[in-house]
Amino acid sequence: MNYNIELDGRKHRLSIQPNAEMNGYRFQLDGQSCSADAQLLQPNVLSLLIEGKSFRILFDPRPGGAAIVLGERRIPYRIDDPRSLRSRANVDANDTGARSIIASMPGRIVRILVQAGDHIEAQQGLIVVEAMKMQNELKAPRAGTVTRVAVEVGATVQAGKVLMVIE
Amino acid sequence: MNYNIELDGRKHRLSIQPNAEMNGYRFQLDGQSCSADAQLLQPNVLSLLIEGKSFRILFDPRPGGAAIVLGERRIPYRIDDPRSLRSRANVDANDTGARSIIASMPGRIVRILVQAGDHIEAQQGLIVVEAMKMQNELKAPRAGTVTRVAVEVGATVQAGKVLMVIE
Amino acid sequence: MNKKITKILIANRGEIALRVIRACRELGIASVAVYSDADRASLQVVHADEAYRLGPAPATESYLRGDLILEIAQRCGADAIHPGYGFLSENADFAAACEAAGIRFIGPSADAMRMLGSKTRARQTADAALLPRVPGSVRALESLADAKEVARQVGYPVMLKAAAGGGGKGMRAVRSEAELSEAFENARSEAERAFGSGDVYIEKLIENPRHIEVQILADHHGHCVYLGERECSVQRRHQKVIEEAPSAVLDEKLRARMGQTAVRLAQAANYTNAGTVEFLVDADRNFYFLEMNTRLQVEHPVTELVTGLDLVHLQIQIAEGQQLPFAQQDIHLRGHAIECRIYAEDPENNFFPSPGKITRLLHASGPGIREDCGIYEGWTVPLDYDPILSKLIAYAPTRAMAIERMLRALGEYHVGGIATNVNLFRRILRDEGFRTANIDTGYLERLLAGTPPRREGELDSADPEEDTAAVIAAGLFEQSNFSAPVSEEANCAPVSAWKAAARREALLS
Amino acid sequence: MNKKITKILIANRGEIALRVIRACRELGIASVAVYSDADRASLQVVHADEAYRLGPAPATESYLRGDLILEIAQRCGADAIHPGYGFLSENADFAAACEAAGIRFIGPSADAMRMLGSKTRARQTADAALLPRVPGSVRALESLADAKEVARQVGYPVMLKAAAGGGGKGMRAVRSEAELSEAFENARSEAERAFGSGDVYIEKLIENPRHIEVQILADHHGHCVYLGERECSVQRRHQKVIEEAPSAVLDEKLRARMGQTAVRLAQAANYTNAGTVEFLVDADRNFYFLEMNTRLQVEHPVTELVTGLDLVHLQIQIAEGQQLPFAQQDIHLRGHAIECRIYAEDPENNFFPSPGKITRLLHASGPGIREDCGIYEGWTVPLDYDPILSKLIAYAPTRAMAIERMLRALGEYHVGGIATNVNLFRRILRDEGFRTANIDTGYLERLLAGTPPRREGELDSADPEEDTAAVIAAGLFEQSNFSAPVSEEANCAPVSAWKAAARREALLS
Repeated sequence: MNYNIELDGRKHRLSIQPNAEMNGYRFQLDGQSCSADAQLLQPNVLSLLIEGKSFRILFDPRPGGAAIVLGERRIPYRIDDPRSLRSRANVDANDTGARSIIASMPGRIVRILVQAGDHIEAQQGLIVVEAMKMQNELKAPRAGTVTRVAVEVGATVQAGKVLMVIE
Repeated sequence: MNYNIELDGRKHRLSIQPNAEMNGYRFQLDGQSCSADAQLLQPNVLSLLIEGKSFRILFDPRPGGAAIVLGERRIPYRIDDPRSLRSRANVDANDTGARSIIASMPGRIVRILVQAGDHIEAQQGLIVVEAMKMQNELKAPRAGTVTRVAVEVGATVQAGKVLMVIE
Repeated sequence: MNKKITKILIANRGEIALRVIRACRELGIASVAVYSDADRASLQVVHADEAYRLGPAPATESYLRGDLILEIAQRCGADAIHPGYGFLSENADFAAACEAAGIRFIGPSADAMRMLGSKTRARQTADAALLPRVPGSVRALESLADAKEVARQVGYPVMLKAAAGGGGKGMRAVRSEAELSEAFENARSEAERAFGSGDVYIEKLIENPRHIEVQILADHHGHCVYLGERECSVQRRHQKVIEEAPSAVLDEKLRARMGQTAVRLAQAANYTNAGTVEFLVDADRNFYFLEMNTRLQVEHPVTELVTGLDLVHLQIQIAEGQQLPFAQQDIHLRGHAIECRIYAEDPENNFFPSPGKITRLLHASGPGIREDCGIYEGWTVPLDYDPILSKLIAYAPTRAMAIERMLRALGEYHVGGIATNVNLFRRILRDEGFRTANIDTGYLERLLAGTPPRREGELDSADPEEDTAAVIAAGLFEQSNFSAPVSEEANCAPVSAWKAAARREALLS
Repeated sequence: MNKKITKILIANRGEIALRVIRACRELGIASVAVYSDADRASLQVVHADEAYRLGPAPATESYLRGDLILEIAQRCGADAIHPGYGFLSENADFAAACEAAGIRFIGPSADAMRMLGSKTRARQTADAALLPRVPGSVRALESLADAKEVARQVGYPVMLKAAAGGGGKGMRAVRSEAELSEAFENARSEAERAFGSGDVYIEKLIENPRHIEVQILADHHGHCVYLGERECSVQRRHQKVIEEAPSAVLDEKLRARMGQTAVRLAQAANYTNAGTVEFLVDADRNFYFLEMNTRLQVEHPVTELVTGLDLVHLQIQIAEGQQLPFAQQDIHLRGHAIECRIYAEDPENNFFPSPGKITRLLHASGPGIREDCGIYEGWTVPLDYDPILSKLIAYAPTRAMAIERMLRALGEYHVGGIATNVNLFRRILRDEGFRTANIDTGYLERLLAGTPPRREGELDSADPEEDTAAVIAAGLFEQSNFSAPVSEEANCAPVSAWKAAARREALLS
């Protein structure tokens, strides 16, 4: 099985072949075969031994998109593989993340700081959502123009709801 | 859905009906309706509220047969229900348990204390199996006659293996 | 008054409810949990002997419904109520209602609470007891004019604070009269929203103070002791993030002086049960009375670890009318303890709350690690309450080793499915400022302002194997037989897919 | 000699390997795990910085292969080896081989080990140091005639013991000469099987002794201290089941006398690093030297909790050549700690070992609870090694409260899929004999002989709701949407069924 994996801003080509020894797999990374001993401990929890180094790696699904957790790093990634569902999900997340302001968790709209037509700067405050007794200001991911405000003050929104669109 | 449940030596008839309130179920136990609020926390981990009393109940599958764990008690049970697989398993376990001496875990046969044809008393030592650096003597569940010895000293056996038959 | 308690209703939720339930079990006392619709599957319900529904998720319809809670307590025959922290824990009227109903409120009397609960009342009490305090108005300000007058007397910079407040809500720093009017209005409306009272008062602003608080215990026989201090200077938006005991800047002499001062305040108010007197300590180690918390604190475990005592056990024994089982000279601090509050919030995304389903939970344990945890794998963190998930507490012979031990524990800890602030703690515990105990209440804001939050996944080690491992893991998790089901919340895969994944999980689990 | 250690290979497995790995991380030392084929998925592999395969599952082909382990240590650049307990931990030849290879063995020198490792050599050393000991032969018995001779001198009842022994293997109580010959042969063959040496010796049998051991620490600068005692009288087949610190029968005076005696023995052998001197204490509180364990003990955590120290940290610092950071008078015991060894064995079925897949693991935590755990949910317990799964340790201000706290923790703890001895601990902790500390090395056997093990699931409470709950739960688990997948081991359901169940699990998880 071959994968194109974009991770940490770099593109890699990974091939995974079944193998009697080596705990079941042989790996080719960017053309070079590398010996790694893989062992799944629980669903989403993987132990990898590479050249004797031990890594505990977790698969971490989140509303914002899945990622792997390695030590202290949470690493989102993309996989181009027709059969992959996760990668497509990540693509969606990224794209929408780039265009729309999304509620990343449920909450109540307490203030709306811009209106349709406004030109906005990157990092400008757009809308204030309250959850868990905290008010949180969503900022513009980049400069642009507000084309649509999809909610009203006082409304309760679910995670993933589009609050505003910027172009 | 109706079940005949034999538990702790007593037979009960339980009917479970879907229900909008009460977290989804209405129960009839031995003809009397009883209010219980059921909530699954994880697979195999159940929270029950009955008349305000709170119970954490676990489903515990084991090679010897499944049981539920309630507080300090591990309670094997039988369910007569055509669709039930678990109950059948328990039945098997019980029956064989009564007739054959089974290896309840993997190990090595270090001594055989009786031979085919011997008459044996209940609790008489039959065979010694070693595992985890411990030697364990299997005793006769009841008096009877050894009709067959299915293993030899030195043999390594898997869990569930019939070691000896008594009648 | 001296009567054994047989059944305690815990009027709270989450980790603190479980904390109290555990104490009840250890003391042979029956425990009763209450829960909102969001908490039916919570650990407090599962671990209590009894559990009763309060109402819908919002706190105003559940955990703040003192009337309902009292009614339940009477119906189930509870002879005491433990309020935990937050919710009704500092509500004098509720305490009074319990007393009136003949149910013991495990905490101070309603009168003591009234004398010390509201900040303005507390300051009057403190003045009467001659406590050193930050200069300012003891009473609520009537108007902007009034505020200006007081600010002039005190001298800028000043601090506006909510009288009924806590957690930094309704607080504003004002450096000149020009800023006063806007700050005054904001503080009032924020206080109104948060506490239902817009009363605010003015205090002199102490630059870069440390927040150091003293734990006291008082029984009904006139004995009152202090159990040393906790340093809680690492704060964000006036919310404590890391607490430790002892404080690195207190010596025996100062500890005794602050302790005796705290005891004096408690005795001036005929205070009973557990309480905490908060002080600001300036660069010259002068200390000023800040306020008193008339309840158990979130951070009480660090005191338990260095004193070897159990504060909840003692709260209950005091409420039973027992005498304190020790005198001041019997209390000795040993070693060092640090607590990290694990929150469902995302430091890399403006500390956004992150309620949701916990898909995987790997605990930290082993030597010197205590976890007071309110969550489990499969639990859905509600959006209706504080984002606290768990408290990790590390104990070691020295502060330096407690820091290393906590870092070790954070490395073992993993919460899957939602964002947490675990990496924030790593950053603090590795910061030279924190490691040298060079901290004050502005420390964390400065740290966060210093370097921008690290981009997700950014390389922090030049370890090539680590990148190789990451890529291979990504591929393996993609592989059918390594895939795992994606949680419902993370609906980034069509049904057919996670059914298939689940079937594969079954093959593995 | 005084050189920092940078990388430690842990020549062990399970909870103790993880214990040492955690200490390494806290000290900034790289950790290297080794593993057999049965342990590839073990926690020691996952938590170490590096991990290398030793060989097949049997210990003789993996964890006892000192040659392989040394080779790996040299290849990966480890400058020290921690042996844990068991396996190679008391193997003087291995310690010598490490020293020869220039790799520090974290423990005593090979010479000290030889002087104290074998029971007969230890007794000679003890005699030279004038330790009180049980009368008996200091040397291995040559023949049955020899044994009879010694037994006559000592006087019946006597105890036969394996010279190389431990854990009760090769031990036999002999009450009259008539029993001697058979016991002698059995003890010899058992010792031969267990330790590769049939040497046995004779000791006077002390009736109903308590097993009380003293923890000592000695550095390379001539400092040696004792860290108080551990009482390990609750034993089954000479295997410790529950350990606690301090002992309920020692006062300060006796503690000091036993401690100083232990230190005297250590110094007589130029002993360094951590060690334990075991004593028998009779009804009149006379104590007799039993043997010395030249390694870290399974039960070391109870000492850590009452002293506030970390023994593994100190072992490593001693091995680095550092001086002990404290003197005898700096060591104070506080509170009480109890340890339960959670084993994969079934007390209700003749203590049968129960290796297999752990289908569900619910941990105990919270105030005063430490868990040193070697397992996780999904781990398959191998049949090749000791059945220890985890150690639960409870700390509290008093022994009585430590007992209640441990019972509370056991109530939270659940290991699904395999049998454990958790209910045995409940039985002991509730027994009046244990609660009054009226225990000796025969206590547990008597308790177990007393009432037959409770039938599985037998009613112990007259709580009608409990039976109702059980029946309803049985029905609900049967219900499709409450069912859960049955583990592969428990192959009591056709494939189609657990696939379906798994799909339902996905809906729930």
